[in-house]
Amino acid sequence: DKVVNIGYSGPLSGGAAFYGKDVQSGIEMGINDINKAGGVTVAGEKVTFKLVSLDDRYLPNETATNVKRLTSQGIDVIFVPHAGGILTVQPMTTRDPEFLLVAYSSEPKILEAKNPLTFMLPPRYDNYLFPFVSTQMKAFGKKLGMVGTTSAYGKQWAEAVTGEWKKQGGTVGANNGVDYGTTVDYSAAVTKALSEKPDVLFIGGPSQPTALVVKAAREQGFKGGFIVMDQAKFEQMDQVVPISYLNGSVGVLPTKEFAGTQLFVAQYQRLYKKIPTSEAALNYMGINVLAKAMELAGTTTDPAKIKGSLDAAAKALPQSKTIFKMKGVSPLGHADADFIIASVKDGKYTKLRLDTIYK
Amino acid sequence: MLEVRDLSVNYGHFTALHAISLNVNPGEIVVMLGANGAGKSTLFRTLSGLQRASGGSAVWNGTPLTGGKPEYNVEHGVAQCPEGRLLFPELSVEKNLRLGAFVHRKDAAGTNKELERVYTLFPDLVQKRNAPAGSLSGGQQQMVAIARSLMARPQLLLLDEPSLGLAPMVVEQVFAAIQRVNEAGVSVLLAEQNAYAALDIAHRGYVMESGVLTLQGTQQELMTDDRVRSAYLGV
Amino acid sequence: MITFLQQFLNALALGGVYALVALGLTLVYGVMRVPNFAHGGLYMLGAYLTYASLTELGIGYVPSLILAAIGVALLAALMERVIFYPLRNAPHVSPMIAAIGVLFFLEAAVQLIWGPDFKQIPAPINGIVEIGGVILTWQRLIIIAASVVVVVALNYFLKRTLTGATIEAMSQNREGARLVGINTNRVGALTFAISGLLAAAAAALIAPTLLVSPSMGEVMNLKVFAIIILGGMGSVPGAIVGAFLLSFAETFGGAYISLDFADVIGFAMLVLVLAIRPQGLFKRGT
Amino acid sequence: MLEVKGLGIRFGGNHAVQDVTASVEAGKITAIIGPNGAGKSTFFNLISGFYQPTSGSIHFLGQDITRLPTHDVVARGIARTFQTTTIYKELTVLDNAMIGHRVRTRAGLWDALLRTGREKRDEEESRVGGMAALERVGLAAQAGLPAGALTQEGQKRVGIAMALSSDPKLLLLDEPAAGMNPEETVNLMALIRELVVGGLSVALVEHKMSLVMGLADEILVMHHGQKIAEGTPAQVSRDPAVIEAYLGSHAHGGQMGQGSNGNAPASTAVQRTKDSNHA
Amino acid sequence: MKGWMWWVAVFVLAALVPLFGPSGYVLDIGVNIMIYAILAYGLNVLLGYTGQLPLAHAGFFGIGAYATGILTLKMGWSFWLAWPVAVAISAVAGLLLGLVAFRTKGDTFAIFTLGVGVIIMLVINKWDALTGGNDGLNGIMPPAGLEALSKSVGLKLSGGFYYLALISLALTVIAVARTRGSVFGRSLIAIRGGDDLARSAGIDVYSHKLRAMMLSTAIAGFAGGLYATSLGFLGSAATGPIQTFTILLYLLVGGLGTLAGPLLGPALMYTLAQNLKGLQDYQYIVFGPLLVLLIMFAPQGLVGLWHRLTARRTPPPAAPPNQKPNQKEVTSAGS
Ligand SMILES: Nc1ncnc2c1ncn2[C@@H]1O[C@H](COP(=O)(O)OP(=O)(O)OP(=O)(O)O)[C@@H](O)[C@H]1O
Ligand SMILES: Nc1ncnc2c1ncn2[C@@H]1O[C@H](COP(=O)(O)OP(=O)(O)OP(=O)(O)O)[C@@H](O)[C@H]1O
Ligand SMILES: [Mg+2]
Ligand SMILES: [Mg+2]
Repeated sequence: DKVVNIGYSGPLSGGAAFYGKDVQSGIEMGINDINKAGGVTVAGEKVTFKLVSLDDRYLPNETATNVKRLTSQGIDVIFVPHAGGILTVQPMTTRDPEFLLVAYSSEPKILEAKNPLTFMLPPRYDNYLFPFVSTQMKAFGKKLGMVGTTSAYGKQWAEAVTGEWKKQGGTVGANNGVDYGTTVDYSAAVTKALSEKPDVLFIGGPSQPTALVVKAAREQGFKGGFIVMDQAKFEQMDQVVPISYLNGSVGVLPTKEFAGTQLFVAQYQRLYKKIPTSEAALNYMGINVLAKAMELAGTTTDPAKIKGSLDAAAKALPQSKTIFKMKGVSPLGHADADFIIASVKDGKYTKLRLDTIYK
Repeated sequence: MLEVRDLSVNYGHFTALHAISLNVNPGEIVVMLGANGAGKSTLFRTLSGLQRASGGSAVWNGTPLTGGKPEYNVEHGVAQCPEGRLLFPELSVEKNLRLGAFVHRKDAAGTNKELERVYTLFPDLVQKRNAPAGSLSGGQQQMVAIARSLMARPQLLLLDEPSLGLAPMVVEQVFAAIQRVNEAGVSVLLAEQNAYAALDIAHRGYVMESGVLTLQGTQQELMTDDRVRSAYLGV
Repeated sequence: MITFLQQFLNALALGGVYALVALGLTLVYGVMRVPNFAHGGLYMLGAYLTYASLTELGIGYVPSLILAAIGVALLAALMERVIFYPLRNAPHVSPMIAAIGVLFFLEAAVQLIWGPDFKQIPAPINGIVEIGGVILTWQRLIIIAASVVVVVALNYFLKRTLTGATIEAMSQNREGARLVGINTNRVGALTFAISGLLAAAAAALIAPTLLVSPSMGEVMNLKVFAIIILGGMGSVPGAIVGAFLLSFAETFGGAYISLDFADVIGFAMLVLVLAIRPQGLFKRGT
Repeated sequence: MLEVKGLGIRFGGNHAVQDVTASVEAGKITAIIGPNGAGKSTFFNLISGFYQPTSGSIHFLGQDITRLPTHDVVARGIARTFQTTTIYKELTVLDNAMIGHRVRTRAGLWDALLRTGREKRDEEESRVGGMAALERVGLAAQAGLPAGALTQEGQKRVGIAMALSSDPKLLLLDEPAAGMNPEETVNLMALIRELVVGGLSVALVEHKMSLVMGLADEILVMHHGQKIAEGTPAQVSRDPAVIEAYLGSHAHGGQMGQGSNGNAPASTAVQRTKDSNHA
Repeated sequence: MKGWMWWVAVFVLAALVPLFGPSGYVLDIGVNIMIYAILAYGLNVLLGYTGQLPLAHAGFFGIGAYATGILTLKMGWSFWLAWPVAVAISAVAGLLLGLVAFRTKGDTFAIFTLGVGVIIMLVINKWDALTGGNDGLNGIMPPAGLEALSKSVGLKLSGGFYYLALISLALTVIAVARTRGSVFGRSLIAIRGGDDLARSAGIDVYSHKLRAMMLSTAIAGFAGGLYATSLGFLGSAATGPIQTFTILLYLLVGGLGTLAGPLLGPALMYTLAQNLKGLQDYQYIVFGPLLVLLIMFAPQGLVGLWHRLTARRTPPPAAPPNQKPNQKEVTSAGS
């Protein structure tokens, strides 16, 4: 039997460790499931997997060093869960030695680089814009306040949601984005945003700080709705604030509310003692698609061939491994997964129907 | 009484004191003469506990002084006015002095009385009582250092070159004060470059050279000794 | 106007947070001159111990706070004993880097024990106070009050008690302090214990308003160092003024200039103040 | 060569030096005496540019140096030592002296990086200047030792060498004999005399009357920040104001200047037979 | 062996490394160590020699790196032109900081510069239009001709970067060694011993500090340019206080104020950190205490440790001549 190493470079210590660990847990759980089932058969050989993780503390230069270290150990597939690291190592994928970069970040620049050996997992966020905006504008009114995070991703989101809100005929207040990573107290930003009397607030960054923004807003008497950026997860936010605070929010449907995920959720909770987020879920699917692609490509070491089989693998993914429905992988390497949004009403998550899907 | 037996002190490889023995009897003023670098300060620092001995013993009325714990020594009545003063530069003069009486912290009245005494001894300090000690002139700081050691109301007073940097008149006052303190029953061990003034008030004395005691005698004997006269009295 | 008042209260509450954390640091850095970058780590540990006492021991908020404070105080005293005391004569940067080593360790240990995820400590008193449209939560009121009480107490302790004087004396001249009979070992450990106690108490008070995570101390570290320098080293009132200055600069700078640059504004103010008054706002007194 | 007019400085409410007008003459030794806290060190600090005066002016060799930074003052030819010995204990004796010569060299960062001719010349010149200074204070043989390994007296000499290697015209010495025994004090006096013979002017602050009376050509007496007297040793030691403020019973100068006073018990008074030798 | 022969030996050995065909990872580690070493040399000029603790060091590293990145990416300059200009920009920025910062002393200076360091990082982070903000700058090219040159001698690009870094490091060591051994450098050492003493010795403290600051920040910018081109991506995180403290830690472990320390520290600590990564969650549990132990038991750094160990083998130095022990018996005076 052959053991194939899968590389991972992400933040495992420092401020972003919780995120790096979430991603890692998904890959790890996927690998364990595959191995328990006896592995996959590649070119007539039984293949099992092993995850080799290296900490990069969210620093791109560390990611680069880690990637070189991993490739020098003969590893051909590497997961990286942050845009800076991904963009740094993308040019390295086609240099000697080649490797397949599994990118977990919805940063559009990753696709714009047109890198032939990138496999990008998360759905593009622009899909969310139209339904979020139209739902909230209908329910609460035409004035939007902005308190998103100031990460690169957060800023793009803010820009996009501003554009969409205006397109649908609303007005947008000043941007009061703050860095969710370093801010001690959100009251000031919230006060400023609320001084414009908005009907809806755009918020979002890591889940827990996002919840604190909700808290600050509700405590200052805000009665309107929230548009919650996809980075924040309802299932984590409701651990921090009473779910009643979230009433009137739209965001990504919690993973556990998806149909057919009960098995995954239960298993994950048993292993990691916490609720799985889409971080864990998407990476779980990612590793499974990858294993399938190796099977189909008949190689574990040729990144280009594996990449070529991703689309077929995604389509052939068994129901048991599917958490979000996968329609395939685009030629640029973007996973085309189904996504479902939800609104919160009376402390319950309600699936929202989507009319249009942007690609 | 202070009994020093075969006391040795090393700084790394360098031996600063070579097994010296001396004693200070109750009520005595004993002066320690010696050139620069002879080891006087080393002896004083060892007796006050700032410096650890590498051999021998020093006992004050049954209390061993060589444990390297100055706080213990001062509790047992041995106070030092050290070379380099070791003041608290950013605390006020008065706080410096009050801290000098730290071992009598339960006795506020006694401390206040002592404070009055040292202020009459060094009237210059009165108007500086609220100034940070570090802002004082060199001589004024020396006064604070002496006064602070008196505040501990010691039975054995170790004075390492107390006259350093003091104006002649103040030197006189200081020596007169040492004598008064001594008359009240305090034993004094005194290192001085100002051999005349020191011998003037001392009962006995020693001469130290390169870490060994080379000479000892009563005040009269030292005053008339040719070696002392040429080396320390400048005759 | 209401917005202005609301921002004013926000700044006040944030200043209280900063002040509480800064005070422990003033003691060890301002008074003892140990640049204890592990202070943020102690603060973080205080939050976790409070969290653990609440959730794992199931005891009430106040007992948890006390337990955490004692635990961190002991740890801080131990730290002084085994690390900072032996380094007392080393150049300034040595204890600083050692402290960073301790911070690394504390963060890693906490992450190992409690995981990297955010934790939440429920507020002991929920609810808000509303005065003429301006809103303040009870927890923030408690923080403001506590910071005032702690400042007054600490200042009294340092300036009016003998133990306070011994701490200052020791920081200025260790040998001199020993000569007058002060047991510097005990005072050093005591000082660190007090700073640890303050850090943990601050964390327990503040944690309900924010999130507990292993890296929560890092954000605080730089700010509180800036604060105590701003206020003038070793000055307790200086520290509190510095804390409120920073919070007001951040809050109002954020509100009226740019939120994005709020942090820049805070540090820019620090740099500006030091450029004009290199000794800080409050010169160290006696 | 040095003229001070109406010089004053205050620290908060404290007038440490107040309206002092005085001069130091070339080729002479001028001593400044006065009680502790009289403002003597502060006076030196003002001259050497360490403190900025709040009033008055300082002229050196006819030029106004009142507000010059210290290094410019040194460059013009005034060097100083401190009341407490301050030297670079971890550096060699020679390095200490060479540091003092810096003010006479121009080589900067570029010269260092490019190893220019000027760098080489200046380095050589520093070495020569430093050694020359060490020779003058009698430390040439110890040039290679760490300065901290020397005795207190040796370290005092290093301090003087450091000042000398800047080629000063006027040397300010703040209590050079503090902590020295009589033998060493006599050696120091000889050294100072030699320096003056070599063309240097010296101003010094000292409490040891034997040194002051035996050495000084001129004495300036300060009290409460003000000049209260000046003149030759003989004049000054007879001045009642000086006697009252400073000298006390030592109006005639003690053997080593600091014998005990008349309050001492009679039993020891007989020892002061040599008290008036130098007066 | 004489001092400089050690250095030649070290550099010759280091130059041989790529010839053994190591993996890109090994070369990358080498390049990273050398970049950190250059940074540490820059810090050493101010901290080790001049005795001033500048906590904005990574900020100047960032200024050099971003200047290189912006000039090559946005203005289309050649790296070979952009790099020296970036060094000059860092030096000028250092001068500007120094003009104000050197009004303060000691701890206040350190915190003042810390504040400036934070500001530099935040400005880089927020100035989207110029620096790409949080996105960073991506796609900085390798120096023109480096790849071709490497290929021509049978090396990969990583080998080329390795030699570029090695040459840069050698230049840095030479510059710092020359500075240390110069008239100017001795004046810096004098300032380290205390402002007042240096002033009284006639040294223009302020101007010397300014020039030391410029050298220090120029070296930081030099390292920054190298970093920008070898990594190809720039993010603001590498320009903040944490990076400064990392360099400080390397320097301290290597040995403050020594010539070998700034190289030894990064070499040891970076390699150590890489190896500890295998410990996963336990890496900092080990690294933290290790750091504390190093500081405590090798307070003078690795260089100091080396001196202590070698000193132990040589006999203790004889007492200075004026301190001969004198074993005469105590005699009585006046007899
Ligand atoms: N901490 C130390 N480390 C190494 N050597 C020291 C130390 N302290 C003193 N010495 C050396 O020990 C010897 C004795 O020094 P000590 O200070 O005791 O002399 P002293 O008689 O007090 O001289 P002085 O009259 O100058 O005060 C000197 O040679 C000195 O250089
Ligand atoms: N930096 C300062 N801040 C505040 N006060 C000062 C400062 N420097 C000196 N003083 C005060 O000025 C006065 C004169 O001090 P100075 O040091 O000049 O005295 P001095 O004549 O040299 O005395 P001594 O003979 O004791 O050295 C003193 O009262 C002192 O407290
Ligand atoms: Mg001595
Ligand atoms: Mg003086």
